[in-house]
Amino acid sequence: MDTSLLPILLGVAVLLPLASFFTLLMIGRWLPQSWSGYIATTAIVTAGLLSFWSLSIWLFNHAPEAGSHQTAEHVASGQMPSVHARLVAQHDQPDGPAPATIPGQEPSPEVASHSPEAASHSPEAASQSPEAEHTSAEHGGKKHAYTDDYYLLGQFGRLRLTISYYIDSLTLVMFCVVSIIASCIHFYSMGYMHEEEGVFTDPEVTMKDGSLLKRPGRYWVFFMYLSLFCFSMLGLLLAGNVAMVFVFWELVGICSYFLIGFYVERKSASNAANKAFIVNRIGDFGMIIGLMALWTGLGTLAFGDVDASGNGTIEKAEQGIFTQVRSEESGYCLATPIGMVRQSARGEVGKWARQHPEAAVNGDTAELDKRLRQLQSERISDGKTPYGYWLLIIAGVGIFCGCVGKSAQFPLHVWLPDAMEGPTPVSALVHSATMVAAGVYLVGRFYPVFTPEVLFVIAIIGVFTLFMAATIAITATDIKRVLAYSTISQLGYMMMALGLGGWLAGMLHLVTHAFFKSLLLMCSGSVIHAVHTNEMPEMGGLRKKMPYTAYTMLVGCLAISGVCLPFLIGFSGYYSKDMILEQAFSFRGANAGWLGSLFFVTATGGAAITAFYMFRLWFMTFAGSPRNEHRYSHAYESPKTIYVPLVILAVFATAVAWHIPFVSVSLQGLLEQARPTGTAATVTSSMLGMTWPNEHIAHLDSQWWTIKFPVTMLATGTALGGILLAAVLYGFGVVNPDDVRRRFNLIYRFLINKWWFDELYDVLFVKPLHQISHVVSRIDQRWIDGLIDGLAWSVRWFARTWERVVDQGLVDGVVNVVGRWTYSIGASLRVVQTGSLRQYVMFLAIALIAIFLIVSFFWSPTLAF
Amino acid sequence: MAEFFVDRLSLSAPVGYTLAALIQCVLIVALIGVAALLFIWMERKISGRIQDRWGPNRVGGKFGWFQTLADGMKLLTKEDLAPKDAQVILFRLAPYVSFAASFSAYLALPFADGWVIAPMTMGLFFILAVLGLEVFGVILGGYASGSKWSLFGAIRQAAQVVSYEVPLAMCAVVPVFLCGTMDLVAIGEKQAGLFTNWLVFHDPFTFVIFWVYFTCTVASVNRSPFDLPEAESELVAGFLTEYSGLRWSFFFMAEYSSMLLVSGLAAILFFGGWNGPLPIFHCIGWAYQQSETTWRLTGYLANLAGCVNFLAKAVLGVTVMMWVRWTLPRLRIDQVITVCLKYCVPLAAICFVGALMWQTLAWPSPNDLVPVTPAGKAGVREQWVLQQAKNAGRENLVGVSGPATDMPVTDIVVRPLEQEGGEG
Amino acid sequence: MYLLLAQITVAHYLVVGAVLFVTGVLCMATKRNAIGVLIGIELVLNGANLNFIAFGSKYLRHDTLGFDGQLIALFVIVLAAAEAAVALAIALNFYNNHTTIDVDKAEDLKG
Amino acid sequence: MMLLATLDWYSLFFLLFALLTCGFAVGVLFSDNIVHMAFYLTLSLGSCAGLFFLAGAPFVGAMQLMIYVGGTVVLLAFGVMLTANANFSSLRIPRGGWVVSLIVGGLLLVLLLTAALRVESWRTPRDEAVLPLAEVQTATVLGAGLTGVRVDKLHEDDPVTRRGMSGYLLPFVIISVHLLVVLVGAAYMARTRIYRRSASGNPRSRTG
Repeated sequence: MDTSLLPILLGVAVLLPLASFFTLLMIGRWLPQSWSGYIATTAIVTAGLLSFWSLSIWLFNHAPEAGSHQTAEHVASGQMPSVHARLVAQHDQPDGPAPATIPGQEPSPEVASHSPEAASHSPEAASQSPEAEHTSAEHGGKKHAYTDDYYLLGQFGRLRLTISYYIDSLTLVMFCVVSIIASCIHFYSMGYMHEEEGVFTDPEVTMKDGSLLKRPGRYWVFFMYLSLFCFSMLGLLLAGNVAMVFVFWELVGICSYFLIGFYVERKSASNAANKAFIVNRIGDFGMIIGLMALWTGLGTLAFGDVDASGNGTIEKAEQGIFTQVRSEESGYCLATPIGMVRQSARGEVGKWARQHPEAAVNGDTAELDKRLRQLQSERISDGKTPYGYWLLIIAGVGIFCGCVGKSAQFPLHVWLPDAMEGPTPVSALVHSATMVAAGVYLVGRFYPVFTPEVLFVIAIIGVFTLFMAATIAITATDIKRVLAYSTISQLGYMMMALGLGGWLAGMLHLVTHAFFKSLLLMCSGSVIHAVHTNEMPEMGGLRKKMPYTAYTMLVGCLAISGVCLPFLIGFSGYYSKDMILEQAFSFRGANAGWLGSLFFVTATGGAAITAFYMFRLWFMTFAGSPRNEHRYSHAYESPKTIYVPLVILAVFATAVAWHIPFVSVSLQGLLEQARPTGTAATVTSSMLGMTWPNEHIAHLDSQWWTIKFPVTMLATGTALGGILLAAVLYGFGVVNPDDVRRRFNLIYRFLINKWWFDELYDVLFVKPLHQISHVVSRIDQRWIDGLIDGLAWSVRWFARTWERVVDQGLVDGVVNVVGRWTYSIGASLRVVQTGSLRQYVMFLAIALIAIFLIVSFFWSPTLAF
Repeated sequence: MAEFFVDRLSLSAPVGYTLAALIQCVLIVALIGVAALLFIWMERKISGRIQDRWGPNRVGGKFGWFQTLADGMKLLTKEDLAPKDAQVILFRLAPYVSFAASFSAYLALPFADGWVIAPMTMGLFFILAVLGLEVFGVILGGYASGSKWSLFGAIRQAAQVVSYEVPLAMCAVVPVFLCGTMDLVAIGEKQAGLFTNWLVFHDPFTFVIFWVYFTCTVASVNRSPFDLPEAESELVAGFLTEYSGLRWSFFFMAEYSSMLLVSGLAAILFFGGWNGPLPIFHCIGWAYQQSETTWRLTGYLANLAGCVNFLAKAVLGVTVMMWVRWTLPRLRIDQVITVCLKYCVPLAAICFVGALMWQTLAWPSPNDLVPVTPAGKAGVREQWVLQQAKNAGRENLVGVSGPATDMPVTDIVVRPLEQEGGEG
Repeated sequence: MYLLLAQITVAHYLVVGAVLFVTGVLCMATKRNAIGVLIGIELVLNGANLNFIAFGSKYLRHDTLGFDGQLIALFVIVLAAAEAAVALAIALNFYNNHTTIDVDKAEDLKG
Repeated sequence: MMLLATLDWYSLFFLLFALLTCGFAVGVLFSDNIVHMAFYLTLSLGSCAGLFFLAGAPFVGAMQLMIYVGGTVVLLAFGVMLTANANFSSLRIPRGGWVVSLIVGGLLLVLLLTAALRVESWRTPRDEAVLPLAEVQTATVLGAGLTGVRVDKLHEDDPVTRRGMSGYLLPFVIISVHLLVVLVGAAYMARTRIYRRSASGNPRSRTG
């Protein structure tokens, strides 16, 4: 069980779906339809097994040690390990070896006030150098991430394009999550897509003659795309450099395009696919800008330090992004990398080059770097933004732009609800494990690069998204759209958590959400499969007909609502949501004022709304009496291939965040291992005048009464309140929902029209674009075409004249003369060509004799005689 | 034999050689003649037994011994006719061409260790080449007969033989490279020892390739089920239609002698030649050792036994051919060509590569299980490169990884020659 | 009788080769049958082959071509076989098109 | 007896084979019947193979027998049989052609014989006794030569020659591919569809 196996295992796990994709691409058309399902499923299940194998290897080598989150919660305060304290204390030291290299970072009184216990532990911690702290933070000196190149594609100057990997516990957890969910979805799809196996009649597409469209089933195409999707996502997780990330990022995008537009004959589906793709392109444009900013400033694409020389020493040029941004000498605090500084302080560089021409010629930049550092610290002490800091912000915001697109954050969230046009398994995959998860994952991955200002942007976007989407979900009646908006809202939660400094909270929610959201979507798929409609008002009472679906979905609803026995046990959502709320609360404590409170208040309200609309969904679908008898009578429990994955996912949705008793292994502990070095620290932005509290603060035992207890109680209360409200309105019919709707008609209109986002975009972007295009097209037709026609006419005139004079007169004359000569010569020579073989042989023999005689007599007589 | 006359009896060289040639000619003609008589009788008896009847049982006592002789008398007394349209010279010449080709192939066929008329380093190649000439007689005869049946038969014969020469040669090459020589005596010598040392048991591929070889030889000597050129039910008698009497019997002699020849060749290439399944004569020390040239009585006796052994194997092969003839139906001409091009050639090619691989990778053969064998493993013992290097005084040209005496070619590594530049 | 007693040299072989060569050339020149022409070519090639063998034989000279002669002869034989196959295919095609095999009739491309 | 004792057997066989070779070659030349020509050619080539044996090239000789006599001539016979129609006699060339051909041929022969006999070293025999035939071992050397290893040149001082630069691997491979292509091509040509002018005057009618 060597960790050197990891890249091989995971590499194979990534390639298996690709192999399946190629197999289906090449021969899928001719295989029996059911085989394609088996091939793809085998590939992803095997990938899943390999992922678990890798995870076990990881656990074997990196047992989560005391000091990570869950132990901090449960260990008595007297035995509390000093990691938290040290982490806090280290940034409390104004005169440490690396003083305040973060721009504007000053010793923050809030931090001190939040950690009195930490202060009591600080004497021994203070004496430790950052290196010592670092090694202990890196879990007993073991590497917390493995990164290397599989293959060097090419080296172009400084640019090294490689196929590389970056493996830490986050990668492994995500691998397992993606492969479990994808495996379940593959199984599910084998049942769900069985109509595609023969000739498929599309009920939503009517031909010109009024009949329904009939086409050959695309069962194998579906599985082919699924495989490619899994490959892209797994590749994105494994990617060890930015270039690979971008490639897989786009692959994920194109796969979602294919799958959303799977029913390509439906106008709505192809529109939705286009929409998803175009909206994502907008985000990706920002991402390219961010990546280019990173590349310009850092000169490398790799995440971690790649040992390019292969001899164990890390060359300076090959320091990864993370190392450069949070270098060892800056105490793993975010510091503007020297490359970015040099990039933006061009005036200073030029001045230096004029002063030191010989060093500039030799490319000896050590001196220059020293000078730049000096300048930077001068600017910091002046309270100015240091050189290159804006470049860092641009990089962060740019990358986040990509994530906004992929993770459907405001303002690019509009594609996700429409993406429900794809088959339900695809929705489940897109919403839980692959597409949208990619955005959050990337934010988590690039977390060390984000400056506080970027984090603020992320938090604002996240909080707005979570609220907006949650409100829209209240009124939606399409079962899948409710879930779509729920997804957007939950993604908003994650983004907000990340933006508020809750890295672990965000990542944990990503994982738990993946499970319960895939569960919910697949349950809804099962319902749709049974009743053949998406509209909840036509359902009701299905609990009796399809118990498996109903109760697994109930589990999903409970999980997403974060239902729990407070402090004892709960569904997975409880842990992650609580952690997010705690961080928000902690943030509120660190930042006074409405902005500080906004996040917590909105998030808590969002939690209530979430609980409400989820149970609204469940009650409308499963409880009460059937509203449409026809559909009810035709409903039936889905086949085993559909509900068995549901049960599996329900188990995961319940228990994935539990702390396994007697073993120090838990999801939180695992994820904590992957925390980027130096991010568990309190940071302050002077630009915004805000403080981001250390995530560990929220979980200190000392803060139990001030943070943990109130937040948990409040969250539980809001969740129960939401559930209760849903029960009152839809479950027991105490209050008629229609009355409520009439009373709040304006808000209802606002919400049912999804905040008029689509219309807004239409007015803001689409309509003006059409106008501009119209004008441009007129200019094109009138002026440019006229000009070109005129040019063409004059060229034609010139060509005609030229042809008459030069071509016909001069050139043709010469060619004709030559041709005539050739003809006459050929005509006189044709006599020789008698066509008689025997004559030719005689010619040959005579020529031989003649040559011999001529040579011997006239040239060199000694040759012959 | 010539050496015997010249050295022992001190005859002058020309006389000795002439005498030896005469004696050998007589021996071979006698052998073929007697063999043909025997085989025709055998054919009749075997066909009879297969068809559930007695076969010849009147002439010459209980077993019909004299049936063939009686037939021979009949053939001799038949009128020697040539059709009006025939090209008389070629028509009369053709049987002799066939017969001579088949006959001269015996030049290189060893009957025992060293008992070969003309010891040749490329005996196998010679036999294959000369055997290929036999078809020429058939073609000539078929063409010169001036009969369309004969012409068809001749064309079929030509197509068939030319096709089957390809897989035949591919099969015959396998023992050649396994032993590293085309000298049939050497090939036979190298299979001395237990029967496990016979090349047919060397590896699975040689086992398969023997059957391919057998099929091809059956086809190349026009035996049923490949007897298209003389298919009596469709072509009257094929190229034999216009022949009668002695000339007809010459063709038949050629056929039977070819059968014996290819069976003998099979025995040498695959079944250990004159070596019995148990190396009795090697154990008691009678048999000639490798490269031993002196004449001794015990060696002579061992060779005599080997000769009997060899003939028994060859006759067994002929018997199998007869058995096949009277068992299987005749193929169509397209089937004949299909069998050759679609089955025999690919199979031979695969087995060729397979056997080559087996030898090169030194995978085990049954003979490795035998604890002690007098002649050792039948392997590549050709050390030409080594010997030449030694002769040239450049032993270090060739890297030797092991004792230089008995070493497979695969272990020879010819190193780049610049490295020993100081020596030149 | 002189020839019988003399030792054979390269020149003897060369004479035989020359005869074969000239016969082949004449065969090509005098046969109207395409296959006759082909036979002439075979004779010419054989004459050349004989020369190569003679120059490579160590019985005849000290200073020989060595095995190069034999190797070249092998190549010639193989190429001749290939050439014969192609030429025969051409001849058969010609016969199929013109119902004759007379090379004098093959003058479709006459100038 | 005297004659027998002094007789050089090598010379005797050489003369025998040379006479056969030349005689049958002339037979080919003067024969009108194409089948006879093929038959004579066989005998001539067979005798020539005998000359090869005599010259210490038994492998080439056997190759000659196998390929020429066993293959090419059978092929020729095929051609003869497939293209045979009754009146070969009409394919005679005029007497004038014969005369010219013989004159030119005679000149050529004179030329070649002159060239062959002019060089002194070609006429001087090897001084040692003729090596016994049994010692001749050529197949391995030729095979090694074809695969690029010149075991017969190991004694040479020039390293380029020794290293096998003088081997024939590349020509061997080229010729193998060539042979394959030729066989495929020949098979293809022999069975291409043929357009024959039909009696109805439609030149494009397909007769297969």
